[in-house]
Amino acid sequence: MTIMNMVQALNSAMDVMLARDSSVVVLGEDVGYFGGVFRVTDALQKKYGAHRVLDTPIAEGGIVGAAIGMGVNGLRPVAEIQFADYIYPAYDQIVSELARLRYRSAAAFTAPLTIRTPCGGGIRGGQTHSQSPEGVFAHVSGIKTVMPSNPYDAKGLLIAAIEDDDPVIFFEPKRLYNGPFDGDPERPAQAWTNHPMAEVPEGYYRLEIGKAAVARAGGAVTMVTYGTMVHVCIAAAEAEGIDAEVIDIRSMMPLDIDTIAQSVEKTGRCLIAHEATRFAGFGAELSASIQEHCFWSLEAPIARVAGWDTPYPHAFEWHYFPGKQRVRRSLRQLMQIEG
Amino acid sequence: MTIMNMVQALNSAMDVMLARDSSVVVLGEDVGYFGGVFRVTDALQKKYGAHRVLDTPIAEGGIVGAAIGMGVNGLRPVAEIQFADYIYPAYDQIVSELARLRYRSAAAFTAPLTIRTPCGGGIRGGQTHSQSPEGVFAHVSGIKTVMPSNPYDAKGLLIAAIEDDDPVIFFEPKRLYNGPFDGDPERPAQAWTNHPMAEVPEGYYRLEIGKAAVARAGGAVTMVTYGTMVHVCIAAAEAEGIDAEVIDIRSMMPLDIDTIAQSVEKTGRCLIAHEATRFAGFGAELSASIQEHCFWSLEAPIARVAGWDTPYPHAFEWHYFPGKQRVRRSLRQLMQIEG
Amino acid sequence: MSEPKLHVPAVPARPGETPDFSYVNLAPAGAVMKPDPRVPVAETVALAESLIRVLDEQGKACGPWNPKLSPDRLIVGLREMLLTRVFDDRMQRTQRQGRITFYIRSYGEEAVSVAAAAALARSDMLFPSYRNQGLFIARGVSLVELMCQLLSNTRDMCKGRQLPVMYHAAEENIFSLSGNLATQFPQAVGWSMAAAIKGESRIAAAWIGEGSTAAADFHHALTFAKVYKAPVILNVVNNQWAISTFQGYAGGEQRSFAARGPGVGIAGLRVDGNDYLAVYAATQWAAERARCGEGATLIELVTYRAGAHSTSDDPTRYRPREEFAEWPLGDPAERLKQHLIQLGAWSESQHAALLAELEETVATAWKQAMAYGTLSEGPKLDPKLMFSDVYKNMPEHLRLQCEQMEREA
Amino acid sequence: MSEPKLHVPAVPARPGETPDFSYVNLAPAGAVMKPDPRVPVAETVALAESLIRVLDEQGKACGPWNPKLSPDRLIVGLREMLLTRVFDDRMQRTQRQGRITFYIRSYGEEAVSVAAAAALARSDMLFPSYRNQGLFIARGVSLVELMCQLLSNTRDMCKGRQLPVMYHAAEENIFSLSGNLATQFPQAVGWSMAAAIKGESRIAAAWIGEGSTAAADFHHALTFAKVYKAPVILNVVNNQWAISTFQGYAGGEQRSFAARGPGVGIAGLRVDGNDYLAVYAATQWAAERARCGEGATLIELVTYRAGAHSTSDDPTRYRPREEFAEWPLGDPAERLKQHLIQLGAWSESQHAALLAELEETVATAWKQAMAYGTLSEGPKLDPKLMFSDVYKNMPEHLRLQCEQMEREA
Ligand SMILES: Cc1ncc(C[n+]2csc(CCOP(=O)(O)OP(=O)(O)O)c2C)c(N)n1
Ligand SMILES: Cc1ncc(C[n+]2csc(CCOP(=O)(O)OP(=O)(O)O)c2C)c(N)n1
Ligand SMILES: [Mg+2]
Ligand SMILES: [Mg+2]
Repeated sequence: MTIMNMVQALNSAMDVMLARDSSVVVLGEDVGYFGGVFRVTDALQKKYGAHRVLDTPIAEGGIVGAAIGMGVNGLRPVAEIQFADYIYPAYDQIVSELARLRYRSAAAFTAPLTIRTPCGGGIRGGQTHSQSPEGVFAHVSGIKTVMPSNPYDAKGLLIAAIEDDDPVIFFEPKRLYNGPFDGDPERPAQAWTNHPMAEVPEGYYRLEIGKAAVARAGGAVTMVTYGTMVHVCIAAAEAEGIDAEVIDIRSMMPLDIDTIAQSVEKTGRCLIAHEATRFAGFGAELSASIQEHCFWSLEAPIARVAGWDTPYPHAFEWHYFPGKQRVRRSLRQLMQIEG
Repeated sequence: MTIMNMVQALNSAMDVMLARDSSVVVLGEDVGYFGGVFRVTDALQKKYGAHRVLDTPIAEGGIVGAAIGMGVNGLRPVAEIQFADYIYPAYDQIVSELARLRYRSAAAFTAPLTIRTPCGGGIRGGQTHSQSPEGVFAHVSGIKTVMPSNPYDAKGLLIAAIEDDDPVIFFEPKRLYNGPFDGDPERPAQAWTNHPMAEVPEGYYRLEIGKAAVARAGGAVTMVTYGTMVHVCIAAAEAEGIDAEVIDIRSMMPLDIDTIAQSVEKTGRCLIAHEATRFAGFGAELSASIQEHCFWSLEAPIARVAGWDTPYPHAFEWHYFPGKQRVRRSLRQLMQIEG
Repeated sequence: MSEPKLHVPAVPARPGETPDFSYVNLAPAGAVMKPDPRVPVAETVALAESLIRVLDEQGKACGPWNPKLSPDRLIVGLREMLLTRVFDDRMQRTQRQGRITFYIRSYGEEAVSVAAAAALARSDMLFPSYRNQGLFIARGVSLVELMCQLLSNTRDMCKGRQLPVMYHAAEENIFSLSGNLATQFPQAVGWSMAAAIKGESRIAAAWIGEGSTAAADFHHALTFAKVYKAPVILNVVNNQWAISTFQGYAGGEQRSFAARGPGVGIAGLRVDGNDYLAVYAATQWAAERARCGEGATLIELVTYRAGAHSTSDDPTRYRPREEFAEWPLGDPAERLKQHLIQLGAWSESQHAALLAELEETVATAWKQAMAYGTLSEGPKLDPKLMFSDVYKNMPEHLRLQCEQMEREA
Repeated sequence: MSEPKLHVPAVPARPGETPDFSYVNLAPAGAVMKPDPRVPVAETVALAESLIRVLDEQGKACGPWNPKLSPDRLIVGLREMLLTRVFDDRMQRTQRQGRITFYIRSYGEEAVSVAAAAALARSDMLFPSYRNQGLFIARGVSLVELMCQLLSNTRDMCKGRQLPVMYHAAEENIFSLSGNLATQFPQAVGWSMAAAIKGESRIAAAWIGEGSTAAADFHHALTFAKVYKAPVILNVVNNQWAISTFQGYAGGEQRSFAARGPGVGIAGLRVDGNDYLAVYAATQWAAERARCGEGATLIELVTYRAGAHSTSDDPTRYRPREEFAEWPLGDPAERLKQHLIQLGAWSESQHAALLAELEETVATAWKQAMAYGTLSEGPKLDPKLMFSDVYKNMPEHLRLQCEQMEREA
């Protein structure tokens, strides 16, 4: 076990897989010689060569299109999209091709891609470096969508994604790259150093995609969340002194509704939190599903805390971000409702 | 008043606007000389010339990108995307540019585009000519999303969309182009001829975008839906003899939650229906919002009827389509739950 | 407002007008030089603007691009073109009769697929468009198999999920067709990059229509092919029309599509697409170039879409009926036939006999295919197939949806 | 597996290695002919491959592309270049001090923007990239206004919504910057199509980096520009690098970017981007071509990104420190200065005085801008601005969210 931050854990996952499986290739803008603008692919080209760790032209649609062809020809490409905000030029290749290939060809052809991309705000990136577009991928059948919240999960899930024969869109909350973040921008930035989930095995291990984690056990209310908001929810619950169970779903699709429903049936209350804009975001699916599964147990309406329905503004980042205060307030309101 | 089918009503809306406003231009693949593969732009080029009704190259991203520039330069472009399944290559220009331009420039620049596109199944189009992607647009702040269910609304809403200074994605359920469809594929195809909403004024009128319509009044249950499913829901309610109120939301964003909530508060039960895949579809937002607004009135869990979470298969079109039988069954189950 | 001056591409003739193909830049057969396949890109500039032709007006093969194929090989080529055509005609009729829901013919463009398939190795991977049925036929995919796809019946290779004509043939190294234009172009490039990464000498070839060159994926393919010198052949089938839209709307006015190749730094060839020998030779040249590490070639195949876009289309609404008769590059099957006759290796009566045999072959196959069911008459595919292959293993929510469907059936 | 043979573009020099610009195809100043702006595209092929230069090594202007500008005009140009540079340097320092969150300099590329702005009409619409601050400066947008955007303060033209440098200037006809690369390219084409539809003689000009030519929108722009002969100038600023990625990864190996123009059928010019006179002349030529209905021109401006990509970047990780010193096209400001001195219209002391004056101007503006607040110190923008301009009228759900935010504040 070593202490790794999320960047190191992700790097280690690719390192392990490049070494184990000669069909794994890594590609993307600036990922090769330079090691990526967030350094997630640092040193991999040097170690595995320019034919396995490829710098690419700046064409997200081309990266995914070419990677699909590579996947069809027996490789396991791990493509980086430099920012999730720049994944849209690849949306057609992802939705119309990657997600459909197995189905339309009755499994005669498949492309086991992993598409990694940093998402989320909290780094003053403004409206084009802060988005969380998981919702517009979760709706697309044929792909899986994953978002880890800590180094241990990040490595185990990325290895699982690379080994998965289905395509996986792997969202990396960039605010967590260097440390956990409890949603309070006034506090000094934290490092992963003392976080239990930063103890990461150096070698190979994998986590099952589609299993939620109970990030904090509790009995009074269920908080369903993922990514950066896992830390914010825990911090909010603790600040409020509320015995909340925080569930880190880790993947949107497959969704581990059983773990969620069990908790909500136990607590009778539920708060959903994500950073993406609220309207028609993934929280809507969570809310709808939970309501369908746990209607008779609910003692209060399911609450959603999310980014406002605006672009992510540079100057008002902390007004936009659903931070500790906003979650606390919502949690308090939820607990005050008489069931 | 004339009897128009939906194709004629949409054509008439563009005709009226091309005549009234010299800044209106129409563009898209095959829309000019030929009048569009569904003939929605028939005869417009002949009437208004090749500089106002433009055939374009086959590049959806280019069509939207160029149309944004036209909009910035004072025109009101109405762009056709030949099938909603082919809108994804334009996703980046829509999400990153069209939806953000006003915001990012603090209204110094705007582009009042209307993007029309036929959606939905029921015409044996298979997995690439049948999709309903409204969900992945409704999530994007900065654009409006509309889907009419009949000729009268189609014309009034399309005129409103063209006049709207915000960008509007205008989905046209292609199964309704020539007639209403109650979801029973065994019955002979219907024409619009005797439908009250096929009486359409020849001249200018507009409907407000963001107001739901009560397509059928009732007191026992609220069915919230849009597009083709409006007709299916009415037919299902009638076949079951249930006093259902059917609400045609007509636009996803803005969403007329007040009209919906009023109805659900009255009936205590709610069924949501759409043709798009269920998981993280727009029905999830409807369910989540309704639950937030009407929790204390709900006597049973909100039900969702939708396309399965698979691509839209050619051979199993009628197994996929959430037709009359599936809606009836779900409605029956909903009514049987003791509140 | 003053007079608008936006340029809109001229369409040579609309219904009722006289066909006019003066815009097509022609060259006599044999006129174009044939450089070594290893030449620098710049030396292909002229080839991308001229027109590589082998068969002259009299059906004689001439010039340096003559691939000098044996008459036996040519007869196989003729047979494959005609089989494609007979198959197309028959399928079109079945569509009119309501047996299949949709069909797309390749009438007039058969050489483009059939000759290319002949020039490539069986292990090379093909990424077709919906108008390349000739590739499937030339690679020997059984007609029954193709027909079962068209019928969405119990033997449908796509298990009922795809529109007719959206075939694939993994064993014959032909990729799965997509309804979305041009998406296969960067995929083919990526496939060929993987071959190079693995150190294999297999190459890829892809086809799109000239209208589809406007799509983003055309650009992605060219860029990636150029940057990595990918061993791929990128074919643009310029059949003059994209549904109702004339090739000028894809940028074809006064500019060849092949010129896009040298424009980005890959080799370009403009080829008479209705000349079996020229298509064969150009493909062979490009394949050799790719295999020896010199990278991609963009081949424009100049041809004419003799039929409607698809069974949903009526071309008399937007172009003169007589266009195909006036098309300066003729009919590919007719031209190869004349060549064989001129060589003394073929006769009208052999031709007639062949056609009769092919009609029979297709009819027999059709009977067999129909026995496996049609979309409306049993035996039918199990609708539960709708839920498999979305993922490798069916996720829980799909299993539940599948159960729900069964309960409700 | 045998030896992999995928080609990957060669990068001339990495840190620790000797800079090597032998790959840059040079041409002596004055060597390239200047045709009439109405020539057919084919006659620009040579121009797209050569290098249009006016200023020679001695700072003399020569050849047919010499725009023969008055010394006064040139001094204005020099001033604008230097102001851009002084502004950039100062803003970079403020970023290092934490006053602004992010900055992008145009160091070494100032001529590209400033000379183009000079050659265009004020009514022409400009679609910049993030490295074209020179356009704003040349069009006279006040430094204070630009600084307030960088500070996201109470006078921020973007109302706090955009990252620093994402300016716009509607009154000065400069479009709003986007973080997404290349998206402005088809928009500029569409804007110019609208001008043509309306019968106006205004044209549009757009800029992207060479790395961004790989983006789909580059292709969309070229296709639409070609098809409709759009009155637009499409500029590709080839500064050799895209963050850490060398221009070869965008397809620049042994092929100019300007050649993409003739490749698709629009005019192409390859221009010394560090030569104020050449950039001016090329822009003027392309503008004339556009205005007389001959359509678009693709201009490649060959230059060098002398600084880091942005304040988030450290170029010493991926390229030799000494590259700029070895760059064969020198420094644009230095070269114009030498030319003016050589003309007898300028002196070292005037130059020093000008620099001092510009430092002063920038410092004064900065003080003024700071008075309107910074991101961290008041006065501050009202966070409620977050909710306006998403739509023209605030929809109900945003009104409620805005209220909620206020309640919780
Ligand atoms: C992305 C996308 N946009 C639009 C369509 C609709 N469409 C189908 S075929 C076609 C015309 C294609 O023309 P071309 O590429 O020239 O091929 P051809 O049909 O002539 O073989 C169009 C516009 C589509 N299938 N995909
Ligand atoms: C669509 C998209 N993909 C990726 C990025 C991230 N990115 C920002 S700048 C840049 C490099 C651009 O290089 P170039 O076009 O050469 O312009 P230069 O910075 O050299 O002026 C990249 C990859 C982006 N902004 N947008
Ligand atoms: Mg075509
Ligand atoms: Mg650059």
